[in-house]
Amino acid sequence: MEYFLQLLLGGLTRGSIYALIALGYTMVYGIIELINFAHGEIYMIGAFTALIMSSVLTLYGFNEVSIIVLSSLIALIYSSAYGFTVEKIAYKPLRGAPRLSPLISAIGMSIFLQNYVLLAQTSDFLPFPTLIPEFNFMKNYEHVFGSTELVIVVTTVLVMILLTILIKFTKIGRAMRATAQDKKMAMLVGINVNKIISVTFIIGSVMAAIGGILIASHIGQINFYIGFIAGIKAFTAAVLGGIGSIPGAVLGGFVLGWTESFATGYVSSDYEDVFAFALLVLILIFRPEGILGKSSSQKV
Amino acid sequence: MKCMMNTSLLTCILMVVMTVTLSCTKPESQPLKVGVAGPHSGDLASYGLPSVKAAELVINETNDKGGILGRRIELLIEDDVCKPELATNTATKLVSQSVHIVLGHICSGATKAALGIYKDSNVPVISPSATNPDLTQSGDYPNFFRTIASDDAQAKLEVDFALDVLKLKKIAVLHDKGDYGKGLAEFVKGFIENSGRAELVLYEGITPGAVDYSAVVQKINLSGADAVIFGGYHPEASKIVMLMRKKKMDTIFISDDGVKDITFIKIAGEYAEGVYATGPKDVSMNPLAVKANEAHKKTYGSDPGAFFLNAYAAAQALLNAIEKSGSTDYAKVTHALRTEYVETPLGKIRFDDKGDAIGVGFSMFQVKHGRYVEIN
Amino acid sequence: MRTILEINKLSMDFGGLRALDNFDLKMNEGEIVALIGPNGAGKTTLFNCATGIYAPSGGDIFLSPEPDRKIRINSLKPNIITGKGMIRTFQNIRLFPNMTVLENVMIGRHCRTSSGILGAILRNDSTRKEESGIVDHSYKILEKIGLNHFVSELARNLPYGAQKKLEIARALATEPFLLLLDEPAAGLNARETKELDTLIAQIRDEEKISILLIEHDMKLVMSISDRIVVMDYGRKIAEGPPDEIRINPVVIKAYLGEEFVA
Amino acid sequence: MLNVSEMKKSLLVSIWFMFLTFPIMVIRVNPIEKIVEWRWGNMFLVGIGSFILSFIWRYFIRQKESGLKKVEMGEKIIPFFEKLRSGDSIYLRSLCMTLSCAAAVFPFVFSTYQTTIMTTVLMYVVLGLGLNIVVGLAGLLDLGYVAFYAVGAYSYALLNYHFGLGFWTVLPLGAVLGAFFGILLGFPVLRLRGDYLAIVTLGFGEIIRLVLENWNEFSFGPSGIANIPRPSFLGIQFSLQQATVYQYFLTIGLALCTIFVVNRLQDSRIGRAWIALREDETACQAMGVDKVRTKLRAFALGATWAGMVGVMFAAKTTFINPASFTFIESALILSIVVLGGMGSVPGVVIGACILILLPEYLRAFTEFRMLLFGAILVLMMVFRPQGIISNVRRTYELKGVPGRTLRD
Repeated sequence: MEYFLQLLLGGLTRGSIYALIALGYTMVYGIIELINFAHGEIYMIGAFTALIMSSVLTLYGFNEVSIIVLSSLIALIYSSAYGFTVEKIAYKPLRGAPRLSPLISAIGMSIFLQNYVLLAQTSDFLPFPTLIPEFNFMKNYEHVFGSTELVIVVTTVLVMILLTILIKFTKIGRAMRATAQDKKMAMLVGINVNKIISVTFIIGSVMAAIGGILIASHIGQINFYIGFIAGIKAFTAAVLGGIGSIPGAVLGGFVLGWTESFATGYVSSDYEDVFAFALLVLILIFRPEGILGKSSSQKV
Repeated sequence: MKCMMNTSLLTCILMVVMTVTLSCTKPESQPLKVGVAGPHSGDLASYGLPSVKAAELVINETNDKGGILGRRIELLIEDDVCKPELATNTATKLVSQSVHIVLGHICSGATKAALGIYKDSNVPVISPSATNPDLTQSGDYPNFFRTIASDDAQAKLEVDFALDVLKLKKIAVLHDKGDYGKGLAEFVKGFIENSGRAELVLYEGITPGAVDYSAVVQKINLSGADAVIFGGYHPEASKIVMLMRKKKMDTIFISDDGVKDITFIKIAGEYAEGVYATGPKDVSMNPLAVKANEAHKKTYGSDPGAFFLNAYAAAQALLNAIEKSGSTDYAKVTHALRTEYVETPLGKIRFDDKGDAIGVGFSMFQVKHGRYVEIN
Repeated sequence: MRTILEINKLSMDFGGLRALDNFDLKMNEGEIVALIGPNGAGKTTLFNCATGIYAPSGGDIFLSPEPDRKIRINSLKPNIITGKGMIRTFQNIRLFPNMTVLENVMIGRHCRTSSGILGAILRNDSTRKEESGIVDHSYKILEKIGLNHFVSELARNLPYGAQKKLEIARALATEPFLLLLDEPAAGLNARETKELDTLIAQIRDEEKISILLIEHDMKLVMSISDRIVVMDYGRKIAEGPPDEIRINPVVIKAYLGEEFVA
Repeated sequence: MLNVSEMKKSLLVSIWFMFLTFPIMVIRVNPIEKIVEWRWGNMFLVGIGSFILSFIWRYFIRQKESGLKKVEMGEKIIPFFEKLRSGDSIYLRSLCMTLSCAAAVFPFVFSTYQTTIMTTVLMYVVLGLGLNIVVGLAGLLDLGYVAFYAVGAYSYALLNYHFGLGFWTVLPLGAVLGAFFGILLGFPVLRLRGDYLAIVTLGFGEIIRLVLENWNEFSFGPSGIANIPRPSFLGIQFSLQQATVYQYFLTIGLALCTIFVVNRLQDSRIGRAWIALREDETACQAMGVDKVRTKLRAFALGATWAGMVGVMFAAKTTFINPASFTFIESALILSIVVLGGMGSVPGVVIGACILILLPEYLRAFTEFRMLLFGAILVLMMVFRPQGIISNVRRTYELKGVPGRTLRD
């Protein structure tokens, strides 16, 4: 039973990270129907910026709290700046182009950003400081579910709630929904579609950076390649949950995290990814729109 | 039809021209070409770039002294991204540039793919890091040498240590599904099962780069293993060790040369304490190793990376063999590699008939107070 | 006069919405029937059910390509139904925009031809013959419809009216005995509508193809149809020759509201 | 051009990029040694670079938007190939002659290395053309194409290892197995559309690779299979150089065969059905095209080529392991198709040349090669999203019909 619980909570932690990155995928996809392959790289850049900033601040003798706050904040700012710029360079000029073009552009962007960080920084793994403060939490069960894991899960849930509020109840959220439904109509009713798309990328990037910082401090090291694998997994999660749906992305993340966790725990970690992808294939075959996705009946 | 005629005529002429140019003997004063191949970009670049630096250091030093056999040495650096298909291109390119000897490749898979090409062109190859046993033991590649112990030797050392010294009864074996890690783990598994003295409670591969390993760590915990033997590299090793310690598990962690890297200790910090890893015998007292490390620091401003000393030794062995044999002739050079000892940062080495280095000792290390300490 | 299409108690639900409600319809050979009704009455849904794009929730659809043969086509795949000889056009033009006009029509020949992969690669005699047959047949249809000067133009570059015609040409290439037209006159100017009027009559008279059309242009409907079926809220509310329908109070009510009924 | 507002814009861009690249480009930390290195020079370079580049960028964007589309490539190549397509015999014959002569003498003029590279390019041409059937013609976004490639490679390696089957025996077998797996994948994903299809095919590709990696008893796991024999010719064993030349001609043969077949397919009844399916699935089905069969045919035919090239690949490298069949490989092949121009055969050929030769010749800038590769993909898509050569539809010979070559 304890073992089951451990796997369950472990899967939850892992799923939270997928969910945070998947939110970015799902939002971007919802608005411009693009698989933003460079999203994983934004996550990586977020983590890198946090690492660089915390190292610099440590060197200049800032105290622990201000290091955590400042470096996270700067990382969020920078990753959203990157998300914004990537959209302006690689996707905006491609509105209305054949469908696959932005996808190739995104793959190109992803390769570019990886190598940019590789060249400007290093190919080595770097130790990442513990930016998540550790505290006493269920002392006797720490081996099951530690404070770091708690922070990760709670942050994810909070972020999802905030995002849902933002999208459901604010003006900008309404504009986003309108743009997702019909860009032309949105433009006609006076929504600045370009601005909305930029905002979407910025919000998505912030999520990715939060995910990046959390996972990097959980795992304790990063290199330039972490974004790619996490990106693919997160995209899988987004599709699993129903792409375009915010709770779907979170649920998809959790389901994927659990699948991997239980596959490892009860079968073998050799086939962890096989299980993850097989689940995806099965879900899409029997429920092509994903778990929470809305089935779009085609208009004829 | 006319086109065909033209083509074949043209072909004939070109072939004649080619033969003439190719058969022109090159003057001896031409530089000696040393190829360095390995991953210099992509996710495995950090294993390939140190070798380039090692080669540069050794060759610059030799060139400063006036070269070898009166010839300067030229480096041909080629990237193979550790991919077999690119490695064959790399090898063909080097061969086309009539390279004399090659330092590389880094990954066993890429090395295997490239070796056939070098073999057909009579180019000796020394790898600082390709550990797959087949490379030497299959006898398929007489032109291959290496300055690193093969997987089975390392695996034997790990298992013997676990069984004889630590007297463990339950062992979990993990690997990173890679060429190196899984190859090693397979041997470890085989040795444990053959010994009959310990129980293999878990044998699994983990996915490198995955965001979390807690499930597999829980599984180790559940299996009740006394120790984990891990085949793979330090990034995954440090993640697993850190997770195990955070989960308050004191399972012994034994790993390989890929983990016996100072970066492992730097990243895992306090959690690294007590971890065992096999590696080349402690050479930190070896004046040549000290010199090589210092030269790296002076030239590149940082500590050397993975397989630096192996590559350094390989470069020295190559140059030594050419110098001692007095030529670049394939037979003479390989003979010299097999017979002539050379002083390297790894000790005094030569190669056996199969191509494995003699004199590169392997021993077990343990992390104590933030340092790898050799266990005797 | 034999029945070629028989729809019995057809129902279609979308979630809670009932788009078709026990709808009955019969079509006779050589007839032109118009289907009219306010927006959202379920006309296009009927087409979609009949041509296999939607699977109806209840009821039956029978098609009778020749005497003494009656096939139940509920939930058959669209391509099978086309193969049986019923074809439709689309309300919002659905051509293949990046194919030439000729190629668009040639797609219509797909279900009447059979050469496979090997034939395509080897391009043997029978394939070549079939190919040239497809080209010739398609070109003849374009000539008849009056699009022959556009053959090599990409479909997306055609003017709107020509695109509408091309849809009909493409449908005709499948050699149907029953043609369903979904608002063929929508967006056409008076002259084009006039041409369409002639064209529809021509298709019926020369090709012996029966036609069921959805249309809002009452002038067109009244002039060409033999019979009019009026739909509202997924049900049939009236049926009869044009002159009867014109004065039917139920129809006027459905269209114009209560107060206009005299 | 160089007025104040333009300068101001560029200045803003340059400031933005200096800000953007600040942490990554300027600061380098070594958290292990606790050293922070400040590289202010980089900031200066980024500033200058982005200032200049922003002018060029805006210039090209304006060019593109003003509808002139005077991107050099397009202007030169399209009319040329149109002439080819419309069967202008002088162009066609002279081009074919030059190309075939060049191809025939290539291995004798250039080094073995160049020949190997050309062989690689040709293999990617075939892969690109195969994927072109699925993506370019049928419009099914397949991100797991490399799986079929792996199937081909492993079928040669394993059949040779276990049963000693030769290259020529396995080549058709590889094709059949490729097609079989194509159908196997095709069946479950038929219902999916667009991006769902993309992610499932991606998953399928990964599953194949992971199985090869983990199932040691079957595939020898990550250590791969070595000593795969090169293709023989009537039992003659070649030297490395001869084998390279031989393989080069084999690959040319395969590539020509592929071009021939793909050309014929796309101008056939089936090819038209694929394109129609891509253009409008619903309408296509309503016009009597069997969607399931058409899609399966596309998957199977696409996979067939991948299977054959897989066999060739295994014979060329003589060693294979799962590391050669990663997602990036699929992305590369897809990029070839899209870069060249979807659905266009000459486009795919040129796309393969660029994407394979570029990184190979950019070796001089080893470190920057992947960076440039990424950048080129983005720039290419931004400035010419329809690919280098946009697909031109075939026009048909019609007896006595004037003006039959009207086109946009």
